[in-house]
Formats: sequence, structure tokens, C-alpha cells
Amino acid sequence: MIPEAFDYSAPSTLEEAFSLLQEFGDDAKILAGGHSLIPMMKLRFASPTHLIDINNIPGLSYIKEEDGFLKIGAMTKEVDMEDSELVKAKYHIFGDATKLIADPQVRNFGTLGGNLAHGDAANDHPAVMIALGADVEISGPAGKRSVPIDEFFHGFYMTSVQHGEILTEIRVPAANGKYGTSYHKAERKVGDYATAGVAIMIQTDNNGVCTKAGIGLTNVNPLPLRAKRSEEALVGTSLTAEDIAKAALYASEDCNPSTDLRGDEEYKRHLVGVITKRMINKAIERIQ
Amino acid sequence: MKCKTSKEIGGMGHSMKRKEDARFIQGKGNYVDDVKLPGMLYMDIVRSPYAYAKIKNIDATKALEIPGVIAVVTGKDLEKYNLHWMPTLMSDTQMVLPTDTVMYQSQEVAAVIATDRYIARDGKEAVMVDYEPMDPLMDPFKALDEDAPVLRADQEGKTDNHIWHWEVGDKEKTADIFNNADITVKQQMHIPRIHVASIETCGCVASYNKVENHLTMYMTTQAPHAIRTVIALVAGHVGLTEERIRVISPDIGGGFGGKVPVYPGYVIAIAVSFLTGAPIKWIEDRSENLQADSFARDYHITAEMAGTKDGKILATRFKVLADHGYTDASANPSKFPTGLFSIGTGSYDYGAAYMEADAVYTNKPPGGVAYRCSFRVTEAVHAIERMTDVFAKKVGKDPAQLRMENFIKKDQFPWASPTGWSYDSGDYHAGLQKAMDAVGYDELRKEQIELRKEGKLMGIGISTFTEVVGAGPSKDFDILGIKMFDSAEIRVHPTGKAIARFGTKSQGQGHETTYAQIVAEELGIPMENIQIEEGDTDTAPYGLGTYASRSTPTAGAAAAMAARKLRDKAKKIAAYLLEVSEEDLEWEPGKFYVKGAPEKMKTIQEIVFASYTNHPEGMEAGFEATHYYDPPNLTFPSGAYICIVDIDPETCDIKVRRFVAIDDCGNIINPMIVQGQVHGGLTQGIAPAMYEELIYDDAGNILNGTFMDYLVPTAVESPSWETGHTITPAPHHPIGAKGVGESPTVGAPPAIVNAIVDAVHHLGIEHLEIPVTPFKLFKELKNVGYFDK
Amino acid sequence: MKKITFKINGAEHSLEVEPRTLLVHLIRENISLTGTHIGCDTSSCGACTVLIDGRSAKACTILAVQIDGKEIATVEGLATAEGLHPIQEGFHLNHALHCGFCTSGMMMRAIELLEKNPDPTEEEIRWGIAGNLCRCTGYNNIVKAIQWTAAKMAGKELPSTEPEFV
Amino acid sequence: MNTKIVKEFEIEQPLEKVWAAIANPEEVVTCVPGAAITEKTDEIHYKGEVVTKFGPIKAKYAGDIEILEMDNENHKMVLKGRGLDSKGKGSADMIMHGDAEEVDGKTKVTFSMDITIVGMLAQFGSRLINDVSDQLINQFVDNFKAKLAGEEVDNTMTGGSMLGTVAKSIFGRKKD
Repeated sequence: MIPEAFDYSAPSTLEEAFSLLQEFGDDAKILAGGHSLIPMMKLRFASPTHLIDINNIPGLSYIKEEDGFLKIGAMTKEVDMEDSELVKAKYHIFGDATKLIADPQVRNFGTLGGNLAHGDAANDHPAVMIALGADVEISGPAGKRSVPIDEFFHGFYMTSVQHGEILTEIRVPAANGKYGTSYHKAERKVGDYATAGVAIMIQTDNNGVCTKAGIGLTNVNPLPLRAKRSEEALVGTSLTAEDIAKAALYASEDCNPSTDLRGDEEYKRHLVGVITKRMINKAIERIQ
Repeated sequence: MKCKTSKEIGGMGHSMKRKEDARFIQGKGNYVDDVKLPGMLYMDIVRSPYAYAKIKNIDATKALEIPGVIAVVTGKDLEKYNLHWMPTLMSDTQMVLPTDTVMYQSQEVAAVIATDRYIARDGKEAVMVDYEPMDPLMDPFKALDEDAPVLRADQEGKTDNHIWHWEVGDKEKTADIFNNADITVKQQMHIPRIHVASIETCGCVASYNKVENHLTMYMTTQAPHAIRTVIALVAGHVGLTEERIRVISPDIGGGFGGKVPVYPGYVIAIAVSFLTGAPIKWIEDRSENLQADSFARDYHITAEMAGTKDGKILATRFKVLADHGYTDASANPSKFPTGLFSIGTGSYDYGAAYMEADAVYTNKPPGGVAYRCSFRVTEAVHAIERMTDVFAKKVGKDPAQLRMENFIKKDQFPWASPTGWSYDSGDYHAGLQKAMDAVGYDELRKEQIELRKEGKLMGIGISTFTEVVGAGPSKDFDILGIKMFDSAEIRVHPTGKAIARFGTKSQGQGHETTYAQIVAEELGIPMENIQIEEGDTDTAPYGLGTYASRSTPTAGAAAAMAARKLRDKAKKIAAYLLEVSEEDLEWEPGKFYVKGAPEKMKTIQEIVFASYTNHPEGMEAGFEATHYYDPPNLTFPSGAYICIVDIDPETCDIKVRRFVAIDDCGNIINPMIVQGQVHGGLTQGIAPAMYEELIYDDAGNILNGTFMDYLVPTAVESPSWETGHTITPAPHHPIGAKGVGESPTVGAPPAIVNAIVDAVHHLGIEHLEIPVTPFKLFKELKNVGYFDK
Repeated sequence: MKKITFKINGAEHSLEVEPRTLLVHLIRENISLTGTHIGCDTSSCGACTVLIDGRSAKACTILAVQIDGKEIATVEGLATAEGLHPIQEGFHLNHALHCGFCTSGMMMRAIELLEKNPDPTEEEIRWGIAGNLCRCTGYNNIVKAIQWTAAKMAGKELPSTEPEFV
Repeated sequence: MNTKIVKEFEIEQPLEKVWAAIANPEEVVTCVPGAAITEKTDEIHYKGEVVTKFGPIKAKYAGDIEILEMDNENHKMVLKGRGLDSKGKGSADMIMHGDAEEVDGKTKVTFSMDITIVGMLAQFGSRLINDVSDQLINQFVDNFKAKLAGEEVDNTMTGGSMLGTVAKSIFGRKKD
């Protein structure tokens, strides 16, 4: 399996990358981790005429808390999320999710930005970011703009990142107070795309009353989905088994999964319900 | 394990570390894609997107315009040399390249030859083929409908899609027992189409030398000699006669049966090399490998068992519909269209069975290879082991107890099975007891009762299977008329070091180590000093190759027999050197000594040296022997496997908690290697039981033709296997060995399925089709109303 | 064509490649190090695993042009004049290979795994090699070999390499 | 692989106006994302092409359309469509039943499509087909409504902005 011929540039600044995107037009593609794009090119599903490798642009890989946000550079690799002490201590959801993404070698190269910018509801980070209520920073020749994650995904392989632009940062509201997160997906075997996946963020006040809830669903909807009714079912409650069951039920009702080799609609809805329940409980357990 | 030789000699029973490892761990293996020849060209293959279509036109203009593309070869080109069809091992015919019709998705349509593999790939993309699609026939049951299209219109007078009918056993007697039995059970089951998916795909370098009129064929084949003969049969008419063909099977990255057949790509490469005079390399992609190479299994079985109400099995009846794809390209011995499926009466003592099978054509890839199993034994074992459990559930008996009560007893061997086999030896009671003790069977049954009270789903599954391997005796077994003997040639050099060559071909089984151990056992020459060579038809003696766990039963026996010829010669030389008569000599590994005077001795090395320097008058010089071993019977390894599963009652995830495998493969040459084979075979047992299946849709598409969707288990899915053994030597085999490479793949799936069914049987589930996935289990549980509560 | 300069197993190379050249082909064809294998098209099998600046990578999904200025380690570079690398010893002594086709990639992956986690549990090893398929061994002995290597590298008492096959 | 897609939508336009548009392939096609009619062979046969683009994936299909049934009285039609991947990697066949009826002064349109996909897309893209076709149909409906309302419709699939509405929302945001 060999890709069609293409040209390759490895700019060392964003500005250079923007002007290359401009120059080569629509058939130029950004190469980040490449572990979604290159297999597609090898299968000759995708045949861009130009690849713009942004791995040599400094300053796009970092994990830091700043201004009330966890800021993640778009070129931060999955493995860096796995290894980050900050993430391990406060954002358990990433530990859950990254372990289930592809395999260690792929995680050594796959980037968070790429995982989002690919615009695939089967990827795991979209749901995670929905649960966490992230904003995505998109840079272009005209400057930067910030897009809330809920407005980021537009269709199959389509996001708010327009041609000529590059996703540069993901900003997650920093963990504060009583905060717990979790992620799990059912998969046919390790490293598979999700049969169904659920990302959870729960915040409570000191009395255990839920003040904020974020629930994102993976691969059970044409677009990455926020389970809004489920979130609403939790906020203001003291997260009893009954409240959680209601949230789980809503999630299973509100998703819109397709039948494929992983399972049919009924099974996927069922999984969404079960995993939602379990992950809410797990997130609650993790509230510090 | 008792060993007759010291560790230094390293004969049978020692866990000698493998000799072949050195090159593999240093990246110095030599696989077919590592072969590079001067002037070599690369071939890529254009494949059909349709499962059934007429080819209206093939336009290679654009491809030929690409610099570096040398040629595009089509069926019409091959037709000029009568090379567009080739025979299959089952006397059917298979297209090399089609001239007018494609019969399955991903079938070869044209070949692009280029100076480099990247350009060949570009050329493939640029070949435009105009098809007229037809509705494919994907369902084997519909293939028998009267209005079904006749797929093989190329066969003269063919009016349907039926290939053959086969039957064995006593139909009337069996029917009679069924009619009068207390209890009969019946279960429909499908053993789905799967793929061996060795990590190395198939490929070759065909190198034809015009000046010498000689072909050297480097290829991934498990049976190099047979391949040489097949090439000569296919291409003899263009001057490639057998003495002009050298097949070299280099290191092979896993075979499992998938590297037995002759694939069209090999023949095209040979044809192109023949026409261009350049070496042609063809290496499959993974997707080509999964989508076009021979499949395994695909048997639809209706299985029935009759018995008494207290649990005595009386008779079985199996009816099979075999989906062979568009041609019967099974890799079976010629007289066995269903392979050794008739072993399906299993390990049990009953007197009547009837089995029948019908094979049909469909628009799927051809095949019928093993997937790490002796010709169709896995299908048979699945049927009998599932039915034994279905029957046990029906009569309300513990499946272990029911098995114990029905086993053929140790003293009943040799045992004549109702389908005509003569089982050589076995001790099934000992095997199952050992497995039950190892796993703590009784405790587990108690635990299961407790867990069930808490609503937890845990199951215990047993499989006590009998394999049949080591094909085979020449009176019954041949491939294309060539009897299924195998061979060994041992040549000991003057300094007492040896080379031994074999007609088999290791694909990871460790022949370089185990064959050396057999020779070391017999001659006392340290195994370290015995070089093993296989896979080069110019140097190795003729043999039928490695598959169906036949290497140890046949070539291993040949090694022992050749070594014994040499030991006889050594005895003569020793008698001559020691000036005593042969009767006065005693053998102990590595030396002959005079009875009662052990200090008067000659080592094997001294004797060998004498055979070159000082051999007795009238005796042939040198120290060399060859043996072609024609086994008197097959061997019948067996095993007792117990699997424990825990099922998540909500997600239906299935977790194998423990798996205990007790194997009886007769005498053991190298316990480390036997255990390694068992581990690997077990993972290839859980694979079809829970993960793997080639899935086709009605439009003829294969839906999981890559490793993203064809789910080969990783270290995470594969449990930590617990293994052990019992030993019942094969009485007719020179070293008492039976073969083991495939037993676990054969025996594991029913143990796993029996465990899963055991966990949910009380909820109303009688049977689950493999692969049992959480999704499938969910649907079944949903159907019985489990989630309604 | 793009000119790239890189090191493989310590030796520096500088050559021109087509941008679409896959790293695995660069290693196998241009540099003639054939110990790194190709087992699939979809970065699923791990037979092509090498180290790029110490990180395990699937060389079938990396472009040759991406390794400009980087350092590659392949199986051929593991053994030194002093002898085999502990992982090679571990695989040999524990019978962690049959056909040998996945072995190079499996060992290269194990090296990074042990580098990051010198004392892994069985569970961590199994998840750590989840990107490498082996069709022959059933993984038991691969896990054992990696545990043995961990002990060896840590200078601990070495586990038995005899099979527990009774 | 076979997929059945049923889509119902209402348009606030009179039945006859809607039907006139639906019954004219040359008109309808201008609303189908990425599609164009290249030739009208005769009254019931058309040739066309569809260019689709999803992120890095681009595909071009050459198509034939045949009107099997056109019942202007009862507002029912049956179309047969066939698209051939320009690189020979497969094809898509479709039988579409369409009908329109008046409901409370509006027009209810129902399309039911039986699609059979063969080749590489079916092999590798099966998990996408439902989601993608849903997306395309929604876009078609939007375009169609817009067209009948007299708006300009751009049905090309270019850049990352296949959906006009998407593009609008993004660029709208940018101005903020």
C-alpha cells in the first residue's frame, strides 16, 4: 500500500504554513501525527497533492494550567497526555481515554489537535472535549479565533477549521472545586474505534449537589454529541442512583447510532446507557 | 520428563533453546520480501471491485504511459500460452487471470509490471477496467435453488452450483437409533469463514533464466516440493519441466495452511518472468491477503445426537453445507473432499454415526485451507463438542461427568470409530481429570451457584477433543496422486557433525531445533552439531510439506528411521573397530561399547570418522542415509480443555478468567516448543471463537478486509494460558510422537463457547454461533427477555 | 525529491527520497536493513516498529521525509560487540518467537516500554504491546520474555526460563 | 452493501410548484451536493457526475440516471441511478421512489432510496455511509427549499465548507 505522489513542505513557523496552505490551495493537507491521514493515503482514499508537515513548528506542544484553563497545544501527543503529571493528578479523563486510543506507537505520534481536527465522531477526544466544555483555538493568516467545542464539528470530517487555518490550542476550563471526570468506550478489541463511548465531567458543591455536568458521546451520532438532557438531569440533583439512571436513559435515547459491524442501533443505545451510568459513578468517585 | 540423553546431547525431552532464534532476534531472517535480485521488476495486481461481473474491456493505455511501467498482463495474454486457468488441489480449476468473468470481489484482473513497487502501484491505479456487474450469489443455501445462476458455466454441461456430495457411516443404523432413542438433540451451527492472517503475507520472486531455461522460484510455501511438481504440471507445456524448476521457500512468517495453495499471483509472476527474462517480485498487501487468499472453514452444520436419558451417547448425525467460493481450491488430500471431518465422533464410545456433506459454488474467494488445523478437523470437533454439551444440558448432567461416562477407555485402543478410523492410543479420562484438578472444577461449580444467586454470569466450558493428524498412510492419502509420505536425509561429516535435510518446511514450528533433537536422540551427536535444512527443492529430499501437524508424525519419523539406518551402520563399523561381533555391542547415546567392558568403546564421532577414513572392506564409505517414511496410521493427539468465563451482565463483555489446556501429543521432543505451540494455538482458538470472521454482504462486498476490522487478537484479548500434558505414546510411531501444532486451535473454540453458553443457559440460551461477540450475546439475551427484568 | 539526513543505528545517511516514500521502505530498500518487516497496510500489526529518537513508531505510517535530522534504531542495531541486547536474550531464552516475523517490531516496542516502565506488571506489558500482533506465540512467552528482560536490566534475580509445562 | 434511506420533509410551497421542480432532473440536480448533469441522452436518460469531498477524501462518480416512472397526476416517480467511481474502485446503484402530496397547504415530499454500494467504499467506508448520506440528504433538502424560495444555491463541495449553512455560521462568527 503506497500513497500517490505528493509534494512535501515542513515549515518552521505558522506564518509559513499559512502561506503554503494559501499557495497550494484546497489539495494541500496538514500533516500532524499522520496516523489517520497516511493510512487513508496508502489506501488511496485520500490523495492530497501537497502535505504541509507542522511537526517542525515550535511552540505547539504543551500542557499547562493558565488563566483558569488547562491549555493543551494542538501538537501535544497522546503519549504526552498519558505521561503528564498534571493531567494524571487532576484530569483523569485523559488517562482513561488515551489508553483506549489505538496503541502505544500510534499514541507516540498522534496529536490531540489532529484527533479533533480530523472531524470524526468515532475519535475519542471530541466527546472528551465536549464533556469538559473546551474551546478550540484556530489560527489563520488573519489571526486567532476561539470556537466553543459545541460549534466545532459540522459534519463528517468537517470542522470549523477552514482551509488555510490550523488548529493551535485546546482550552479546557481548569479543574476546580469538587471535580471528577471519566471516559470509557466499548470496543471490539483494544485500539478499535468505539462501539460506543461516553465522556463525563461532574462538579458538585460541598454538599454533593451537582453544579455542573458535561457528557459527550463517541461514535453514536453523525457528529460528536453532547447529551444535553442527561446533563440537565444531573445538575441540581444530589446524584442519586435514580438521577444517574435518568441521565443514562436520556443519553441512550438522544444519541443516533448507525448499525455497522460493531453492532446495531439497539445494542449501541444500550451500551450508551450502561456506560453513561458507570462513568458518572466513576467520575463521582473521583471527586476530590 | 525422562530423557535418555544428556542435556549436552540434547535429545528428546530436553527443552533446548531454539537454534533458529539467532537470526530472527538479530533481524537476519531471510523472508521472501528480503530477496533482492539484479534487474528485478515488481508486480502489482489490479483487482475486481465486483463479486460477479463480465469484463467488457481492460484499458491499460494510461498505465503504460507511466515511466517505469513495463507491461500490463491480462487473462487474454495468458490465454495465448494456455496459462489463464490452473488446476486446484481438488481437481477443480481456478482462474489465473480472467478472460471474461470475475467471480469474487478482489479477484485478480490484470497484473502491472514496473521497475519499482511504487510505480507498479501507480500503474495499477491507472488501469481502467470496464465491467458489467451481475447479481452475485453469496448465500450457499440459495446456491442450490433451481433458479440460481450457474456460476461455473465454463464447466461443460454444468447445470447447477453443486460441487460434490460426500458421506460416511451407516445411514440406516444411525437412523434406526435416532428413531428409537430416549433423547435426541439437534443444533444448527455455522463455522464461519475465517482467514489465517499470518503476519507475513504471501509473495514470491520468480526468476527465470532464459539462457539456462531454468526457473528459480522464491516463494512463501509450506510445501515447496509439491509446488515444484504443480508448476511443472501447469507450465511443462511451455518447456518448464520439473528438473528446470527450483523452488526455494525461505524463512516463512507464519503459514497456518494459508501458504499451501498456489495463488494466481505466483503463476502470473512466473509467466511474466518467463516472458521478460527478468526476476519478478510480487508481495501481497494485507488487504489483498485477507480478501483474496484462501479462506478456512465456512461449514454450515446441522448436528444431531441421540442418547439415553441417563446420558449415554448412542449416535450422531451431521449434515454439512460447505461454501467453497467459486472453485473448490481446498487443500485436502485428494480422496478427502471434506478433509478429515469424519473424526467428528470425537472421544466418545458409541457405535453409529452418519455424516454427509454437499459443497457449493458461491461468489466468494476460493479456498478451504486449514487455519492451523488438520483438514477440517476443527469443524468436526466443534460439532461434536458442542453437541456433547447440548446433550448434557438436555439430560441435566454435568458436562464433565457425562464426558467421563462416554469416553473411549484406555484399554479400548486401538479403537475402531463408526466412521472408519482406527484411533491409535489415548487416555481421555486421565486428561480430563488432570484438567479438572488443575482448574479446581468442583470448587468452580460451587462458586458458579453462589454467583448466580447474585445475578452474576459465570460459565465453565469443557472440550475433550480427539485430533487426527500426520497424513498420511499412502494407501489412502495423496495430493495430486503423490503419496503423503515425508522424508529425511542425514549426512554426517567426517568430524562427526551433521546436516539433515527434510521435505517439510518450518513456518515457525522450530524444526531446526526439534529435528536436530530427534537425530541427536538416535545418534548421540549433540543437537548443536546438527544443521537442519529445509525448503530448497534442489537439495532437500522430496516431501509433501508442513501442514496438518504432519511434520513430526511423518518427517520426524523419517529422521528417526534414517538415523537408525546410520546407527546400524555405526554398529558394524564399531564392531569392526573394536574387533568384536555386533551382538557384543551395547548402545548408549553417543557410543557403542562392549557388553561387560564399557571402557572398550567407540564414540559416534570416532565411528563416523572411520566411515570416511577406515571403513570395513565391502562396506560403502561415508555416513549418509535417507528415509521416506510412509506412516502405517495417522496419529490421534487429544486434549482436555477447561475454560472459565465471566460475563458482564450489562455490557455482555466476555472475559476469559482462566483457560487450562492439558494436551496429549504422545512423546514430547521439546517441552518448551510444545508448550509454545499450545500457547499459540490457543490464541488462534480464541480468535475464531470470539473475534474473527470474514463478513460479506449481499452485494458481494467483503466488509472487513483489513486488520482494522478483521480482529486478530492482541496480547490484551489473549488470556494468560495455563498448560500441561499427559503422555500416551503413538504405538506405531518410531518415536511415539503424535504432533501438536494445531490441537489447541481445534480444541479451544468449543471450550470457550461451551463456557459462554454455560453462563447463560439458565436464562434460556441453548447455543451461540461463533464468533461469540458481546453484540451477538446481547442480542440473544435481549431475545430471551433478559433485559426486560 | 527531498534530501534528508538521518542516523540509523548510529550511522549517518544522507539521501534523496520521494516525499511519499514510507519510512519502512527507506529502511528496507534504501538502507537494506530487512529486519524491519511489513505486515499490514493500516498501522495495525506493529511488525514495522522502530525507534525514532527513542520513541517506538510504526514505520509504515511515517514518511521518510519526516525523519530528517532524526535518529532511527532498528533491530539490527541492538546487539553490540559485547553481545546481545537483554531483550534479544530474553526473547530467545523464553521462547518468545516462533516464525520471527513480528519479533523485531515486538522487541523494539518492548525496549521503549521497559525504558518508560522498568518494572511492568503483566497487565501493563499486555497493554504495552497491544499495537503488535503475533500470530504464533499466543503472547504468553512474550510477556514472560519482557518480564525476564526487566529483571535482567534491573540487575535482579532472573526468573526461570524453563517452561512450566507439566 | 445495501442501505435504505427514507426522508420526509415539508416545503411551504404549493404542490404543483414543488412537483414541477422534483420532476425535472436538471432542476433537482442543482440541489444535490456535488452533482451536475452533463448530458440529456433522451427524455428519460441523463448522464451526470458527482464530486464528493469529505475532509481529505475526494471521489468522483460518473453517473447514469433513468426515469423509470413519472406519474405527474399522482405525483409519484421512480428513478434509477448508477454511479461509477472514476478510478474504477466501485459503484453505487440506487432506486429512488419519490412522491409529493399536499398537507395543509404545504407540500410533503417523501423520498425512499434503496442504495447498493459495491467496491472500496463499501469495504472501507461502511461505517460512514449512513452518517454521510444523512448529511448529504439534509443538505439537499436545504438547497431544494432554498431554490424553491427563489434563493441562490451553491451545491459544490469544496474546501472544508461543504455546507453553505456551515460556511455562513463560521464566517458570520468571524465578523463578530
